[in-house]
Amino acid sequence: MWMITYSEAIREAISLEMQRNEDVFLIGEDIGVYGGGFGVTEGLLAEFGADRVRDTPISESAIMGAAVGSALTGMRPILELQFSDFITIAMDQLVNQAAKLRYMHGGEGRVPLVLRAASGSGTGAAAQHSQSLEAWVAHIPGLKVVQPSTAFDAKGLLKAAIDDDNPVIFYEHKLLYKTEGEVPKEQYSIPLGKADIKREGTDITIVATSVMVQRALIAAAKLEREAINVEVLDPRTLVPLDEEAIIASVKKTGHLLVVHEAVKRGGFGGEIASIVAESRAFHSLRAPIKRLGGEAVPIPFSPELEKAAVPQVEDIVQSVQKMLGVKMTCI
Amino acid sequence: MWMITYSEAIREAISLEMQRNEDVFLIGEDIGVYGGGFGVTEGLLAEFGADRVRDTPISESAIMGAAVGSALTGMRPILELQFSDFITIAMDQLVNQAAKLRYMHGGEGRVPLVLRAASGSGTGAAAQHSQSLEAWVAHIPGLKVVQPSTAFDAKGLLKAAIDDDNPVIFYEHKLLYKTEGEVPKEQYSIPLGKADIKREGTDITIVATSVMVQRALIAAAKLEREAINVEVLDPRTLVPLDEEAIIASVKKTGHLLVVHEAVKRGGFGGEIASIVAESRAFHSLRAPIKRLGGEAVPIPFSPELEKAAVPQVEDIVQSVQKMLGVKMTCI
Amino acid sequence: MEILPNLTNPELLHLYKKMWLIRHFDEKIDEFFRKGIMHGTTHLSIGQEATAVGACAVLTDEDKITSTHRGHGHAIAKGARVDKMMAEMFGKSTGYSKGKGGSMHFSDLEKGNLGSNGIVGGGIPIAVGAALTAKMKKQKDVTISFFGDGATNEGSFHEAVNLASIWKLPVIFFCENNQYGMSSPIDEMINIEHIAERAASYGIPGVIVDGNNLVEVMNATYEAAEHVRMGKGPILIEAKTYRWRGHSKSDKRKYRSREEERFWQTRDPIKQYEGYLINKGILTRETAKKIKLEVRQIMEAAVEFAKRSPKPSIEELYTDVYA
Amino acid sequence: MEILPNLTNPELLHLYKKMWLIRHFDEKIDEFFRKGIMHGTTHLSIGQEATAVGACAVLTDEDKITSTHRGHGHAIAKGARVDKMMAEMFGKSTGYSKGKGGSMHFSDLEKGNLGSNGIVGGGIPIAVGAALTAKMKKQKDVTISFFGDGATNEGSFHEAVNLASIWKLPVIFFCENNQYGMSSPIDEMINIEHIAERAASYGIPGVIVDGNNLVEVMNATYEAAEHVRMGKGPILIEAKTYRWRGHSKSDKRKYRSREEERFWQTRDPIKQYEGYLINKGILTRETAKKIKLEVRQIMEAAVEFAKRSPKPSIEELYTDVYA
Ligand SMILES: Cc1ncc(C[n+]2csc(CCOP(=O)(O)OP(=O)(O)O)c2C)c(N)n1
Ligand SMILES: Cc1ncc(C[n+]2csc(CCOP(=O)(O)OP(=O)(O)O)c2C)c(N)n1
Ligand SMILES: [Mg+2]
Ligand SMILES: [Mg+2]
Repeated sequence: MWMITYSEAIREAISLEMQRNEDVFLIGEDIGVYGGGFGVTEGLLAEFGADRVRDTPISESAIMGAAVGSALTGMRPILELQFSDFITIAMDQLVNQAAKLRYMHGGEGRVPLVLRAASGSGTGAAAQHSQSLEAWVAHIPGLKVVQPSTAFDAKGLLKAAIDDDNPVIFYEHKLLYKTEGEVPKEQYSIPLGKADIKREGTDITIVATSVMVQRALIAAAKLEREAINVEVLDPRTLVPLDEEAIIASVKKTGHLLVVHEAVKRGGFGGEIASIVAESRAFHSLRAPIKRLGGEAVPIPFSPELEKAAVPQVEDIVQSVQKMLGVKMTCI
Repeated sequence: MWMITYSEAIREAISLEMQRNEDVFLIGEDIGVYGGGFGVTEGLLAEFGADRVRDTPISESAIMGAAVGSALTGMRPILELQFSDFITIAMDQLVNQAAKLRYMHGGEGRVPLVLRAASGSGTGAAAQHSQSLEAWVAHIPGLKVVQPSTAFDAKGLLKAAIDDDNPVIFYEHKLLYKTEGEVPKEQYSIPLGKADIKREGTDITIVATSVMVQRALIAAAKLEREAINVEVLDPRTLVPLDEEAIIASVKKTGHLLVVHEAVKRGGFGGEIASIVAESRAFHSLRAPIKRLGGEAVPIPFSPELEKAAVPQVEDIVQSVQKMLGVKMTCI
Repeated sequence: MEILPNLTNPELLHLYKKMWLIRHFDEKIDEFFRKGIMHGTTHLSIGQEATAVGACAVLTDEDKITSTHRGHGHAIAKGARVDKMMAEMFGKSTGYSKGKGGSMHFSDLEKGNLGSNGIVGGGIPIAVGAALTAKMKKQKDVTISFFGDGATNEGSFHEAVNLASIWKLPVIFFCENNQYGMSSPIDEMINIEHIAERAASYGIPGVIVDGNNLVEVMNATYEAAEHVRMGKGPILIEAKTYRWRGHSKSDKRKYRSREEERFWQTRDPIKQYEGYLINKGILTRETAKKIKLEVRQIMEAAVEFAKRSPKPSIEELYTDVYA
Repeated sequence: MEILPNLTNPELLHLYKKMWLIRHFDEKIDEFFRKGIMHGTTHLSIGQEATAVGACAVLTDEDKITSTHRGHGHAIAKGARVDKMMAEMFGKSTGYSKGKGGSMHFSDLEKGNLGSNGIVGGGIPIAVGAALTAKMKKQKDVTISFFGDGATNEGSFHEAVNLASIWKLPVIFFCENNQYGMSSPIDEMINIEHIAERAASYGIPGVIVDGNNLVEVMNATYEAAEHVRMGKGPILIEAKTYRWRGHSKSDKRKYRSREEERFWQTRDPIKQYEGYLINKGILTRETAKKIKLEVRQIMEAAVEFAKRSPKPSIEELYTDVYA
């Protein structure tokens, strides 16, 4: 174990995997000498050479397609999108090709690729560089979707994503890159589809993803002072989703708050809330479910507006207070 | 009033609007002499000429962008995507440009364009030509999303979409093109954001979209024989969404079934279900909410599998029966 | 014209047979759609047999192709079994995709067919990826990416060819210029005379061939394959040809004249190759007849196989989504 | 070299002033980022002033441009007010986008600037759309689409240029080839010598100019504008230039040598134009000094304005999403 950043944890998972497996290689814009948009791949060119760390032209559609084609023929590409917003240019290859090839071909072929993408707001990058679009890909059968919230999870989940024989979208959050955590030095795998209770509690379940896990934990610490006992559940992967863990937690606490940064309208929080509203946990709910998500606006530049556009610690605290103030009445 | 098809209703709305407003024009692949992928624009080239009915190369990204640029500078383009699946190639222009320009520019500029797209399964077109991806665009602030289920709605909503000063995605369903309905001969507008109760009922609310409205109505007629009184609510537009109408209906009936063709996981049904679960109608719910949506698989070719992949009338009937069999117990 | 690849006479006859297999396969499909007994839609390559067969003639099973919505011919040329194809067209569990793919979606990895594609231009970057594998794994295989004239206006074409060029990948970009997209004449959709001219944007050779002349196609592809295998980077081949039928099942062909269609039918690629073989003394009218008969029998058997095959079970809906 | 557009001496001096405005604006921005008092990121066009100013010199306010992530220079060249720009950079309500856009997002429709763009290649199809409006409304305006060398590998470039070409739209595709994408040298990202060669794919003229020579840029753009206004279709101009600073605020510039940077600094576009004006007797050293002083004062005032301006109110979060 050592203390390293989220960014370093990702680099470690890649590096160890590339040492182990010749088929794994990197492809993307400015991932070589520049070290990637956020410095994650720094040093990997020196370690593995230009054949396995492939700087590409600015051609998201072709590099996504090249990843698909190489994966289909025996390689295991890891593609970096500097900003997850650029997935808009790669959507055909990702959604119509990578996600569907195996099914359309009746089970022939597999597409083991990882698409790493930096997502989220908070850096003043504005509307075209700050989106959280994980709901799009989570909607597409054939894709898997990962959103690590800690350095430890990032390393273990990335290992699992690389090992997976399917296209996996691995969302990294810009604000998490520099956060530190205890991480084993050796390679390890965290299975996709297993939620993690980041904090146990009895009064309310907060299902939070990515950077919102950290905010929920801070909120939980504050709420503890008011003797409110919050459980923070991090699904870690949206597809596959650990529905059982979510339902069990809500059955225990009787309250559900879902928090994500993505725009609330049409966000994946709707899926999580609905799964609970459809489940046996429905009868355990002691108040309406609540979702906190991004406002229905593009991410603005001004730091004040940018903050106001997505949930902050204070929003979580207030939502919990409100929810627990409301008592369920039987009709 | 006359009986015309959904497809004719769309053509009429376009034709009348093009007669009235010189700024309205059509752009898309094979919309001229071919009459469009599904024959909707047949005859419009003859009526308006090649300057206003613009056949394009197979370049979805450029034609989407050309629509954005022309809209920004004073035109009102209507763009046809032969299959809504091809939106994958136009996502940057739609999502990063059209949807956000006005906001990013602090309110300067407007992008009045309509993107017409044929969506849905049922014609054996398989995985890359049968998707229902409306949840993607409904997630994006700055876009509006329309899903007409009848000829009457199609004409009136398209008029409103053309008049709207924002980018509007207008989803047409392939299986509806040939369905007939009573439609006024003159031009009329149905405001975006007003749901329509397609059938009044007291026992359960079915919120259904697009072709599922028709299936829900058939299911409702069957259920009537069992003295189950179904309300079928068609939101008609996902953005803006008539939340009030949905909540009011569920408050009245105490049961909510949401039905759409799109894959259930991450579909817009999650939004609708969550809005209810978060609302004051929560307390009126007498059973868990239920969503019916597409299975988490790409749309297969085989007609039997294709049918099994998305909700059918019988699925709706059975879901309603099950839901009403369950009585709510107070905890 | 001399034949460049070192093919035996039986091999040359086999190409002739493949052309007929393609022709008859698509004629059968046409018949079934007309009769209304086939689901979905389809794109026939009748009249374009020389491009698929000629190009694939120089490939081994290790070499790869990516195909298009108009892909039956490519599949047959690359060695697919027509019975499994026919079964797929009928949505049967014995089909290449167990009935899940249909006309536009099947692959045959054993034979090197990475799959047809319903997205115009969608296969091009995938072919580049396959060629990247060959380069990284130091394999000798080449990949041919087939696509239409219309596809060259997609961004994916541009990005993919450029990428292959700078990385000198062993891929042949094979444009079947059949003069039209769906209804759009290519000469109104580009402002240059030949698609092959676009090679200039990527610093690669652009070659124009008569796409209805199998020998010409084969020779050009042979030379291209030699070139790309040597690590000299990709090549763009433009083969001029014509589809005899409509774009898909429901096309009234208003965008072109019947005269034009008749003209192209006088340039039948099968007849031309037949004439060539007869001239060279490789084929007799007798053998030609026998081959055609054999093809008809194969096709009847394929149809029988397809019709008798079971439908996929409903459980199949859920399999193959993930590996 | 003779100047083709019919500009008066004061107009020529105004161009000189604009170059300094761009230089100083971006130097200020650089300073603020270094000091850590500016949010977000930015892309400076120091060293590239001649392309923006030279190209826009031949446009009127009716003519349009689309710009890029590296767009401050284009905006100033097209007539933007630096105080409103500076306010935008500080995220203030008096900025071009009320503080909602920042460095990469503002437009100035009155002056014909349709906006900068954070998506590489994103503005190119939009420019084509603007040119389509001009054609359909029979207006005389032209649109210049600015983009970098890296952007020419995006599919949007290919699709947009082709579309403009077949429709003969009044648009000038203006590539500022500053030799690098973010870190990628263009000569490793394409397999041809000049980006202008790509014009061949679309049947349009491709022109190469010294992007550090304002007069050359202006003349080429002038001729291009004449050409496209006459309905002869688009033109691709490639201007060779260099960005002096890093790609964005946090670039260590490991991908290029300090010698290379120094070489390009000897080719300072402002100095070159200054020399030209002095040679022609249009500018004296004295006036030059005065102009530079004036520019400094304008910039100080702009910074003052920006700093004193109020932040947007939180309610502004919700406005402008829909028209
Ligand atoms: C991205 C995309 N856009 C549009 C279509 C609809 N479409 C299918 S085939 C076709 C024409 C293709 O023309 P070409 O590439 O020349 O191939 P051909 O059909 O002539 O063989 C079109 C427009 C599609 N399938 N995919
Ligand atoms: C679609 C897209 N891909 C990648 C990026 C990240 N990015 C921003 S600028 C840039 C380099 C652009 O190079 P070029 O077009 O030459 O313009 P320059 O920066 O040199 O002015 C990259 C890769 C982006 N903003 N958009
Ligand atoms: Mg064609
Ligand atoms: Mg550059």
